[in-house]
Amino acid sequence: MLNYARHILVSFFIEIKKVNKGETMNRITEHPILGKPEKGRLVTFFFDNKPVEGYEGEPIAAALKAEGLMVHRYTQKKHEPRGMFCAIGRCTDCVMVVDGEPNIRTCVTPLKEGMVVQTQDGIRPKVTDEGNKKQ
Amino acid sequence: MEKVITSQGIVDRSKDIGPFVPEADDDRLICRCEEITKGEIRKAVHEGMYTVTEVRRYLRAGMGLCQGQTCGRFVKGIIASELGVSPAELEPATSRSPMRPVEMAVLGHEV
Amino acid sequence: MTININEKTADVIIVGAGIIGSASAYYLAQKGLSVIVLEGSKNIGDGGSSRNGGGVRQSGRDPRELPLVMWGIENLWPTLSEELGVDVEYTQKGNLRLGKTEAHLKTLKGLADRAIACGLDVRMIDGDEVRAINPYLSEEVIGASWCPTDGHANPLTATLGYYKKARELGVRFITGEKVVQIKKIKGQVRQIITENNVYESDKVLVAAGYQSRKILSTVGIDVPMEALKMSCLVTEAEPKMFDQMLGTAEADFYGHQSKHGSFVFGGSTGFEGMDKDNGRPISSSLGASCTCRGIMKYFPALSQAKIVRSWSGWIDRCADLVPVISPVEEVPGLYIACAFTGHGFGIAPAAAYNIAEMIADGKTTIDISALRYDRFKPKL
Amino acid sequence: MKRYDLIVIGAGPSGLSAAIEAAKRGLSVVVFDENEKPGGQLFKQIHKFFGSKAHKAKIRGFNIGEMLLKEADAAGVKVVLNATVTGMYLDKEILVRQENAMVHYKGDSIIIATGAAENTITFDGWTLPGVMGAGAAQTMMNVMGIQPGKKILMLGSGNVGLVVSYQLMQAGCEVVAVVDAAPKVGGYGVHAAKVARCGVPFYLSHTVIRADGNEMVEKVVIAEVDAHFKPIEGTEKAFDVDTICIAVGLSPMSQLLKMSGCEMEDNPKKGGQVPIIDDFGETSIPGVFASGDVSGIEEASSAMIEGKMSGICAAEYLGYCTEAEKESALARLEEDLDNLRQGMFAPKNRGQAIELTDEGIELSKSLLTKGYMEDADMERFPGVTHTKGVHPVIECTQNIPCNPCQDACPQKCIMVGDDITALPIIDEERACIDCGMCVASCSGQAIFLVDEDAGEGQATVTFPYEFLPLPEKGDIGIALNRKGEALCEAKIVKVKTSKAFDHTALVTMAVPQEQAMSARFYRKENN
Repeated sequence: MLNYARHILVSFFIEIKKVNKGETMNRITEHPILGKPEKGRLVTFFFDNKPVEGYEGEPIAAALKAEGLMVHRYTQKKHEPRGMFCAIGRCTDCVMVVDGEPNIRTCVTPLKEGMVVQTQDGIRPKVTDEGNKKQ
Repeated sequence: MEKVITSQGIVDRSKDIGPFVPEADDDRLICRCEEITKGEIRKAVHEGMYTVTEVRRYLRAGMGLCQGQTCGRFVKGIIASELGVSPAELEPATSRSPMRPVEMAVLGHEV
Repeated sequence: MTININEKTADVIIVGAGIIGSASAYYLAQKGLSVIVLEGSKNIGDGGSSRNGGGVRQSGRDPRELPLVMWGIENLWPTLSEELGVDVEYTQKGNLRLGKTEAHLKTLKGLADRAIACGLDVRMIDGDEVRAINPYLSEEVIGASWCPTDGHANPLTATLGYYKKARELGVRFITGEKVVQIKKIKGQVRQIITENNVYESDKVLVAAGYQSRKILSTVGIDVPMEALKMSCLVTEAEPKMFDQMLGTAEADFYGHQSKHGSFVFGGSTGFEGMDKDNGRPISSSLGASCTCRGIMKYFPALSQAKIVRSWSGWIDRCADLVPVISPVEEVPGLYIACAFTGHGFGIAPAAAYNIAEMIADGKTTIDISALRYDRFKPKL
Repeated sequence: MKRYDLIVIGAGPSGLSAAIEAAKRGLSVVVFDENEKPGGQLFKQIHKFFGSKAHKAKIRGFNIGEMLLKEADAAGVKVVLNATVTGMYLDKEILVRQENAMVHYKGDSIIIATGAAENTITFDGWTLPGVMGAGAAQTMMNVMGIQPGKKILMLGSGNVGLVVSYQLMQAGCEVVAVVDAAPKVGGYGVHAAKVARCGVPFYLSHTVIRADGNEMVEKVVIAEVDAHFKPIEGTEKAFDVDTICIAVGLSPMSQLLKMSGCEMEDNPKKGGQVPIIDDFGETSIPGVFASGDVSGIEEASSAMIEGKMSGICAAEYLGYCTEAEKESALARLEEDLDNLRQGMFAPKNRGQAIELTDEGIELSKSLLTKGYMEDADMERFPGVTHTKGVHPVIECTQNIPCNPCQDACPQKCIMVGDDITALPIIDEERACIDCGMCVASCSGQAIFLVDEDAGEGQATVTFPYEFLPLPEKGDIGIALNRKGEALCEAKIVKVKTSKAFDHTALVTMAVPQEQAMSARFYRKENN
């Protein structure tokens, strides 16, 4: 229903310098048992209009968490922040607006290049700045 | 006092379960999806909602996006405690398809 | 009010705690009668009362039941939330009964003409006017019947609201108490025998949905009806789109957007009546998908809405698709309210109000004699 | 309609084991799993498993997953991932979401092995971002490769809470405390001990009162509870944390079984709503089986055996093997399962207060209430001896079903015997050759090689080490006791790694002689 959000944002930010340069705030670069993680291609996506990097195919939530982004949504009634809780797609607390569609379970939805991920407010994208207001 | 639920599973909804007494943690959220509190659930029991299904229908607890997968146990426990029965004596909510939310376009696309 | 919970007698005993039984109990209690409601299942409102699309509509109904539902929409529904102290989410924003073919429009016009003759404000409108009322409807819709005084409500809270209020007035609801027999004593209805107990009353109302038939047969009364499994589905909460109740000429889907934001839609596969079950109303593997396809033809914009739940339930389909609401003079003390045929929710408050009058006063506000139990005649 | 002899729902340990057994007997088998990766919980479990050879003991969970997948592949099992079974209907029909379509399948038999979901508890602030299931944390670090947080409080001292606490530290996170409302550690003492020796304090008879924070967890407040689990006023303690992990048990994910009309029961001993099944997993619907956690919460090891049983029964149900073949296969499996269900943590002993081992030795109270053993407790256990030269010291003091140490020792110094829950005994007559295989093979990391007199007033202690970076020979650091407290200076004299050790490094440190039986871990810097 809100699918045009993606196109607006992709064209708007495609030239803008990336803010994070793939820094690995919470990524485990080497693990004593698992070794070095195998990851897909590093791609850029948009979180609340800011370009962020993550690995293609990893859950959206993982890419956000890697950047220290914890709040996925605010609830409808009490406007309380929520984040990842079960991490297996069951509890639906980590839902966000992805490419214009609300209620997408980010812990089980693979990241794709250019995805537009927005903090969800109730059942709509949270209005954060210009990009959202354009809707 | 005679139990609210008899051994045959008969429940007289007029049996005295005592008054609703507010508790300190009544404001605590139980159903994360629909944002239903413990107090709301306890109050519903005193208004006659004696089963998980009735509380669900009355308050929407467990009827949100996750369909009660997280709060189901709590809701059952709270009702049981208000009724003075063991949670095992209450039936959990019915399981419904689809097990995970499915877009209409996908559900309608059978191959 | 103090209630003697060991008491097994009452002025009236009602079999079935659906919306008809619960609401009848409420109106009877208002008249000062003592009432016991016996419910076979563990939950209040477990049959069609909790398994319907929530329509509160007049359009599309048979003239025999139309006066009753019109009276209810005029007199009961608007203040029901206030009266019960529970939000029944009543919304009176009209009903669109949609058509996609000329044949559909002909069917709709036939229904509309009948209703107009009964004094209902309903008219045929064209596709453009349909989309002026509901801009989300697809171009496939070429016309509709439009009844602005129809609407919808929440069947779950309405049923439980009546239950709650009746309980407050002292009505005793007993769940898990399955009635197996009604027994006459000296020619008069007296004993209501359950699997575990015997209750006594001179007046018994059987309002047990499709299960009424079996219970009525214990006193030699038959209502020609059958259990028919129907299915519904519910979406996640969506931003507010429209307020109307919707139906179609083809009956391929019906439903509305609830106050919560979720859409509640019912539909059919064409196999209704042939579906198997396992003793419970288990959904068919085909139902939800078919309903989704039906909905998307009318509402392409809903294609990404996520379905979170589907369910099935049995309706009590009557031979002539109209309910039986009637005293049974040949079995003194017996009253029947069943066979609502899947459209019992909207009519329930009015039906129950008149049922209470029928039992308590022997006369009703609305003439319901066309709904008598002995109306069924063979076609030749 | 697409039809298989057997449809398995869930590609975890139980489902895969079932599929393998059935496919080996000639059934056409498909396995559906909603996850992107198969293996269920196995792929989150990076610790070595307990049990005996038959239970794939001393192999890490995710490696068992790989093994099962290879076996399944070789047996001709079709594993379909990203496939969510959305409903189960009459006639053993299921509807599966695959990509953007719904596919109908029928099975002549169906095995439901959907596993379990985490329980949680509520407290003020429990919905804040940063509060999560311990399993969620495990998924993040071991599957997604992301730290769940930097400073973490673990609520729950069962095996999940203990294992995940250890894994959090392996992932580079700090665990500030393990908290449990129960008065005793719920999980294996060896799991607790390896967490405690890293310096993590245990707060038994404590619970979380609230989580504070604006947008996410910033602080957690715990308090002691009385015998009725009510918090005692004035006992509150606060910790600055960004994450609270909840490990308070699991519930069977049995919704599909209920939906399909299987008879269900609410059985608190099995973790909640479970189907009523016979000894081999068959439900009230003939040809429909349930195995693994969905039929009652246990361990991955028992789930694998249950899966095998169901797979064999499905094969016999469809005429792919004779009843006699089934009976003999089941008899062997029943023995394996029975072995696992022994010892003080057996399902039948849940909730019982056990004070003595099967051998009649008094359990360490300190282990049960603080997570580590006092020095004085050690001497009464048969794994602790003071032989001259290098010798194993086995700090395994509870009857748990596990025996890899017995097979690991080429010198046969270590004996468990036929009863795999018996405490290991050291045979002092046999000379230890300091090979370290016992240390690496102990899933509980409870075996140390100690030379109480290595000369010049020094003793050496070899301990298992599964963290990065590894200490290097010549490093000077601090020796820690079982509680994780600094004891004395320690010099690293040897660091051994080997493929046979499977990522467990054997680190040998030299400490003053008098600390030989106290020094059990090492820290590079002095905090």
